[in-house]
Amino acid sequence: MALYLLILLPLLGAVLALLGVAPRKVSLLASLATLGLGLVLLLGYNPRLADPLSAPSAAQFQYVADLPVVPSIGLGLKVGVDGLGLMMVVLAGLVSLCAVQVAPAEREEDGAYFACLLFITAGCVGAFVSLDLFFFYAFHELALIPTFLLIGIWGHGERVAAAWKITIYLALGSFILLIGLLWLYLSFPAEVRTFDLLKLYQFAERGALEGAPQKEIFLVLLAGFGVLISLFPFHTWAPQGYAAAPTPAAMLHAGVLKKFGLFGLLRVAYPLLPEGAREATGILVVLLIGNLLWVGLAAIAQRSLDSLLGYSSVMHMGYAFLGLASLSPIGQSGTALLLFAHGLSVAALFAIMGEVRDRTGTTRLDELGGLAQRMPFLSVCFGFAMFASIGLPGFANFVSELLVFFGAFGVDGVHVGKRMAGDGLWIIFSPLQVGVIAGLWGVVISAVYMLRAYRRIFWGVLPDALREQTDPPLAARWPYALLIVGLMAIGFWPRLLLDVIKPGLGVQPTPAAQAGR
Amino acid sequence: MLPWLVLLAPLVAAGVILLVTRGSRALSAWISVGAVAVSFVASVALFLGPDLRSSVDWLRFDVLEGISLAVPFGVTVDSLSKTMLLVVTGVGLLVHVYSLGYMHGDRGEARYFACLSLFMFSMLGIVLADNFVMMFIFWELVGASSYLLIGHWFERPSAAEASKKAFLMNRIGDFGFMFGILLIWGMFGTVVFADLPGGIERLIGGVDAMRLTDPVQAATLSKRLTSFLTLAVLGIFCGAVGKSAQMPLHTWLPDAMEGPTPVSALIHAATMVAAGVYMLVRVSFLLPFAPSAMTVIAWVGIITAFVAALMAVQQDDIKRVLAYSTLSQLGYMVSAVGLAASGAAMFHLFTHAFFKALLFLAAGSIIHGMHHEQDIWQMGGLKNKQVITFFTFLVGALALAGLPYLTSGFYSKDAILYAAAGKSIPIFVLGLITAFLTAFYMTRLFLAVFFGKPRSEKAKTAHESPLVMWLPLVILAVPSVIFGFPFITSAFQLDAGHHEAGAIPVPMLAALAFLLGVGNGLWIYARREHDPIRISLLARKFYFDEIYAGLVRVTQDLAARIAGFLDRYLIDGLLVRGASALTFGAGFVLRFFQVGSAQSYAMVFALGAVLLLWVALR
Amino acid sequence: MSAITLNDYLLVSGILFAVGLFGVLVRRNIIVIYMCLEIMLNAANLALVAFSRFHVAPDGMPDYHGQALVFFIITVAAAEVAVGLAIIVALYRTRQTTQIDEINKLQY
Amino acid sequence: MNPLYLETAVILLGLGLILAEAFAETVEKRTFAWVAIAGLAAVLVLTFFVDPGTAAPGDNWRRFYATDGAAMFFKRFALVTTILVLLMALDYLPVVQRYIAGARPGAGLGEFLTLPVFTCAGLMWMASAKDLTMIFVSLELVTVSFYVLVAYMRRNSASLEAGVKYLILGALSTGFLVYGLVWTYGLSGHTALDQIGPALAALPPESGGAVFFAFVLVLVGLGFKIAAAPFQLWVPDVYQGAPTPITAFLSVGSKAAGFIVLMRVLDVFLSVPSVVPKAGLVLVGVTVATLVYGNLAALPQTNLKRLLAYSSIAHAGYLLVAVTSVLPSAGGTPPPIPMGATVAFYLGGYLLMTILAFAVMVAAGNHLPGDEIIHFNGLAKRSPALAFGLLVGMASLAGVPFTVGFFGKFFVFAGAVARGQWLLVAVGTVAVACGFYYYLKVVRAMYFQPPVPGQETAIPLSGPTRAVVVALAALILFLGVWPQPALNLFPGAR
Repeated sequence: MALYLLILLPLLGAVLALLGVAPRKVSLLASLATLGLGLVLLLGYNPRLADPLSAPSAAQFQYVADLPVVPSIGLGLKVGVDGLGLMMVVLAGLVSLCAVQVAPAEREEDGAYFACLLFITAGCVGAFVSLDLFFFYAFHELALIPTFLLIGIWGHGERVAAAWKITIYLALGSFILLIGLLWLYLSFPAEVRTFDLLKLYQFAERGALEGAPQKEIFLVLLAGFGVLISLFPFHTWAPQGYAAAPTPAAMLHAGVLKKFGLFGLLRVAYPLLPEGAREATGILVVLLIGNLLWVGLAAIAQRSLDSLLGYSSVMHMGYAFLGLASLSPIGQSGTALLLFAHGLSVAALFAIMGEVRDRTGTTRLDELGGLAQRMPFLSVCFGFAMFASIGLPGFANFVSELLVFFGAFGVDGVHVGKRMAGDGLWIIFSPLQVGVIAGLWGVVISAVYMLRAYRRIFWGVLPDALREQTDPPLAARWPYALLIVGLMAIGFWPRLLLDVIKPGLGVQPTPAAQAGR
Repeated sequence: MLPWLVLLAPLVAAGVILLVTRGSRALSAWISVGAVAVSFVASVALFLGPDLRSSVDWLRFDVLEGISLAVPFGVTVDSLSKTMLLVVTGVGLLVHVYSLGYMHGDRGEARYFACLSLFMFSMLGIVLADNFVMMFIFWELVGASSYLLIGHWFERPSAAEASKKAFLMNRIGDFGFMFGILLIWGMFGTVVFADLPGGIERLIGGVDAMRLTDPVQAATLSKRLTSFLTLAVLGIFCGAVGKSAQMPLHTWLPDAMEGPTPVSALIHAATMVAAGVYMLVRVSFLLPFAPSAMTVIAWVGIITAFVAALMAVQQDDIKRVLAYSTLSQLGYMVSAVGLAASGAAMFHLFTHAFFKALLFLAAGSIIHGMHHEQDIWQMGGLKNKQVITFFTFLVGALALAGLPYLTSGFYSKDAILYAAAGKSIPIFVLGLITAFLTAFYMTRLFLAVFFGKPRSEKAKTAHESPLVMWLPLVILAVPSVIFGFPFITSAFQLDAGHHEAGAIPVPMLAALAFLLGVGNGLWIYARREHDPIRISLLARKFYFDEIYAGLVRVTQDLAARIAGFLDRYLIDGLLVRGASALTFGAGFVLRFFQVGSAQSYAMVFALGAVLLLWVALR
Repeated sequence: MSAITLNDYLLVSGILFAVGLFGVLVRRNIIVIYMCLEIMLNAANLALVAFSRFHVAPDGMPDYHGQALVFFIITVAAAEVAVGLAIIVALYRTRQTTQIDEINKLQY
Repeated sequence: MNPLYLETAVILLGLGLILAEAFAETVEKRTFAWVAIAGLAAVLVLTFFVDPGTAAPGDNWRRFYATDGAAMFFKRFALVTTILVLLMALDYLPVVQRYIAGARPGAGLGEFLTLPVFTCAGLMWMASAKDLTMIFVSLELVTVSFYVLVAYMRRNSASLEAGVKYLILGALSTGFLVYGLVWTYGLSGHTALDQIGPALAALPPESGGAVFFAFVLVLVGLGFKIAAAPFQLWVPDVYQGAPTPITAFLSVGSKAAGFIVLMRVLDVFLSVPSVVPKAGLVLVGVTVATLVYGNLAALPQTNLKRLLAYSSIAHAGYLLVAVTSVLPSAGGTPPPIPMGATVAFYLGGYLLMTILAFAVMVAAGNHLPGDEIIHFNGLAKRSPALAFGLLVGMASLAGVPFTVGFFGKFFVFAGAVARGQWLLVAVGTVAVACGFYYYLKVVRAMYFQPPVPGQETAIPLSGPTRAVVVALAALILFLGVWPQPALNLFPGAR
């Protein structure tokens, strides 16, 4: 039942905000309550009950509750979370809280604005806790119209064009996804057909999907989810949309909503269609290298911070896909952690970008400069977020990328003597390993564009036009700090999350600490 | 718990400064100094104590099928790290103290000390790391703190660019490093240093066992093992190339002199850049299995040493001369590792840390006295105005140039030359020429700075630095002299042993090189007001910067532009917008059915019916 | 001369239907078009009667279901004509025309 | 109670009203509407108490009158639609008044409010029709009353033009339909659908062509009713010209009736094995054409009424997708929700959202210069309630989750995927994406754009209108979360 409450909290906040009851305060409270409840549930979650080797069951998914909706086809609002889901809920609460806070002051009384934000949050939370294919999908789509409104009404620059593009593109992607999910559902024999994920896991483990066109279903799901995650070459909605979106919307969308696709791949596509996933690895690797290198290079070519961050967030999805494609628990754990890490870091970056845009009126790199002299706080925060984004150790992103690299590199084993790639003396790397190498170079690329942006915006000579800029007031600084603290906490001690999410990914829980090995 | 104290004290200091005391410059500075003092004392205690290891599970994945991953967060204290700890905390402490004076009154003093503490934490992490991943973590953190410190005066475009360049060059090196780590892990399933020798033995044992049953396969496997290891070692070496500024990734180090001088002394001379060498020494047990990689390492090192020395000859900025000399000395060390003389490399690292820190701090003192003038041809006659600095700089310069038998630099360089002489004559010859050049450019520098007439207003009004600044110089002068002596080397368990050099009289030749260098320097530069020789190829550093700028332009920037263009006009324009325009256009065309005339509707109606009937009755 | 078969009726009915359809498609006057539509309905009536006549029940009588339908069709056609002509008259009052090609204000 | 009484009651209600209207000149015309609404509501209540009963040997009426669940569902559907249309018509009266210029205020309005009752009776009969004669007569009752209603505003040339177009094309389609019915009768010798099926199946194979000929003619006639391509060209023009409540009625009632007849007829023809493959081909072709035309041609549309007309075609396309899922296919499985239930559910949702959209149009229309989309600019500021209502309606039409429209599409495409109709799925995907564009265009106008200068005043709302808008929006959202109550209304849906 707690999970229903979790979904209802932001919805309730949204309704209250819509009715005009102190919109920002209500929204802050609702987000805080979501975050708080999420954390409480996370603390109460016991990963040791889960058996990583058997199909996920109610032991792994806790707080399970069910509410039949269309019983005849096995459709119901079934909820339940494992560590991964809880992590995502906490992420949604955290980013939502910060997003509401950084909303500009002139929106203070705009109930619809905050309601839209909370609808996105509610949709995300709902998707993350759903154990029903239908509602899993439906909750994600709840965010579609609010996003359209947020960008179209309160956006920047070419807001209307961007609103169209992001909405139509995502609607198309979602529909492809829906087709994929339906296909998956219908591939189960009629007598075990259900939307209940827990049951599907068990049926799939018993071989219910043998003979199903796994690869085709997987590819349809990949295309659908891929559009939502901005998989190359379906990514062009992202930079434009994020550049035009109001800051909080960009934070929520890039930070949380976009993660839905990856979450879905982890939750649905990979566990249910392992054979399909294996056969599709080659295609996926090609596309993700596009994310890493092509989009990375395109990010270098950007001349304004908003689109640069947009491209950057697209590029980092390449790592997430690499981890997924590895099919290894290590790599997929990396991806799972990256959901959290990237969510926080990109939210922080967009928040700061928005603050800079609101204060200076521009995001063009050549019009900015030397802001660190006038905005020390923002520049430090941006520095932290930038370091996180380019995968510096000490931040959660690094751990995620590290796991992704290890997972993807080791899966095909260069184990001499065990399995050796290629003939002769030359070393031949598997596609995944080539992906890892691209990813490693992507780390360099991301440093190139982020450092350049930092150099152009915060360092160097302060233009006369920007002499009067100031930092945000003390009371408005906590969102930035909160996001960065979150990143560093996980960066320093990744087991805070990893220990909880691992069982869901087929890994044994970490044994009790061993000192003095 | 002591190693953890060593490691974490500076981190705590950095955190406290950032979060609490950043408003108070003095307090921040003292917190930072206090932290490094704690680390130093604890290091001394560790040095006197036994070897130990301690670790906790940081990441651990026990996978049933496939390779498991375990990354402990651990520290290892052995003779190697003990020595390095003392160097790092010792020099670090002195530099911190020195900074109290040098950075006094700087607007960003608190930030400076926070970053310096962060650097100490990172550097100590590298020293103590017991596995590859942890080393990589601190490796990167060192790069980041170096980035922040080089960019301390971020409002200067040159500093901002230099810090960016340093970080990116390091990142390129780290690309190879991580790749090497992945390969090592892929081969042995572990990243812990202590477990690797066992892993190698297992593999080789396996191959050997196979020789009896399937010799052909065993031979292939053996060769394959070598090529994998070679690739891995080269990858790891890439990291060292970046961090230790070896060719061809050396160009960041001279630019890094944009940072405050104490930073140059600590990071870009004594410790961080030596981390590459330290790391190579740490993993030197891998090297014998990858002989061709060793050759590469030796040659890269010695070429760097030689080319950097050449470039140093024509530099006018006092810090840049020292920076190139650092490059050159690092080249020696790297080369030594490649020559299987990692003991000698470590020895030279050890001595170099002190005399190079001394030189930089002295240079800082000069710059401080010269009101931040760094051009040596604007100086002159400083020997009377900055007496302490003069003498201590002299000690440092002699140690660097390798005054035979009296300075530490001579002994350690000698050890490397011995190793070279025993392994490869071309490397040995290059090493000797480098030694000659070193003596030559240091003489040039020394004469231009301290002798002759003051050549500018600033030089005329130069003054000695305060106590906190000259005291570290004096303290550092002592080890610069004595740390090559046998009683010290044995105390630190350094390998000063003279490798088998055949019939070559190494010390004689080295002394000769020193004398020739100094003599030539005196001959050319005594009582000169300007530089009598101008070799623009050397002054412009072999045009490396220009070539790289061009290279980046034609590769990365061009590729970026193409990708950006195609992304915008091909993927987004043609495919996405094109599809949407096509759909929209189709809708627009379809509207022409809707001409408004009922009769045409009826026509379509009838034709539709006929079409369906045709399908039906076909 | 052989007897008239069902096919002959159907042929005539088909021709009538085609004539009606053709008229609807080419004539310009709405009244004429309306008459053509009635021809189509009557084509159906003819066919119905023919079918009805040739579906002989066991007692030798035709199948009256079809013939009943004919009456319904005639009735409905009458109703349609009543309403239709009223509309056409109203149209003529506002537009002063009964030419179909002039009635195209609503388009696209 | 015998279900036959339901239609009788409605017809009697209509007759009574029209007579009363003719003689009681002093009574306010709105009263008739309220009486009609009350009467229809009463009948709606009665539908829950009728006893369909079981076939007894003497029940000749059962030969042409179905009393199954689908029939009852569509009867209620017709009643609800008519009630809502009448409510809407009340708001629309001023406009009608303007264009009929009666001798005194209120003159000539009575029929506008009472004719829909006859239409409703026709729709209800259609729901039960399972005899060719019955199908024809009830269908014509609906059509002929629509002729009058569409052309009702006799001083408005658009209304008249729409009326003429509807008249000609309607009659044309009737011609095809009748001809098809005649052939069906001729081939089988029966007029009752129950008997036609076995009779057709017993025909020798060489007469397959003739059966198919009949099938296509019937399909053409019904295609007109449901607005399937290529028989849909009348839709935009007629919808635009007709009085708005009648447009809504056409769009919902006429289409629903068309679909129930189509389903009953298809049931018969698909029981003939030789017809199935080609019938599939024809159906899929018509479906694709309908989806493509409805969605693509809607993209450049600037008039909201026409937009809803194209949308009506588009939804006919989705409904046809559901209908095709009745076709057996190789390797496919039956749809999870049976075809009839899917269509019924979809139509139910379509009823709610379309009526909602038209209701908002009518309510706002009195204060807007016209029904172009730009006239709705800034509606969010002038009347948040109406704007939100239209937002919900548009979201549901577009198929956003947690609206009933999404569940409809979900069931529809579940059927298509189950049957492996990949062409339809692919075209449907494009169609849905297009739909998002043109429906959200309305949202964009309401929310993104400022009001037209001079049109900034708030829009007053009458109580009934507000109630209708709120109730419809709430229902759309409620059924979007929990569709089971609606599915329960259709017994075949399990």
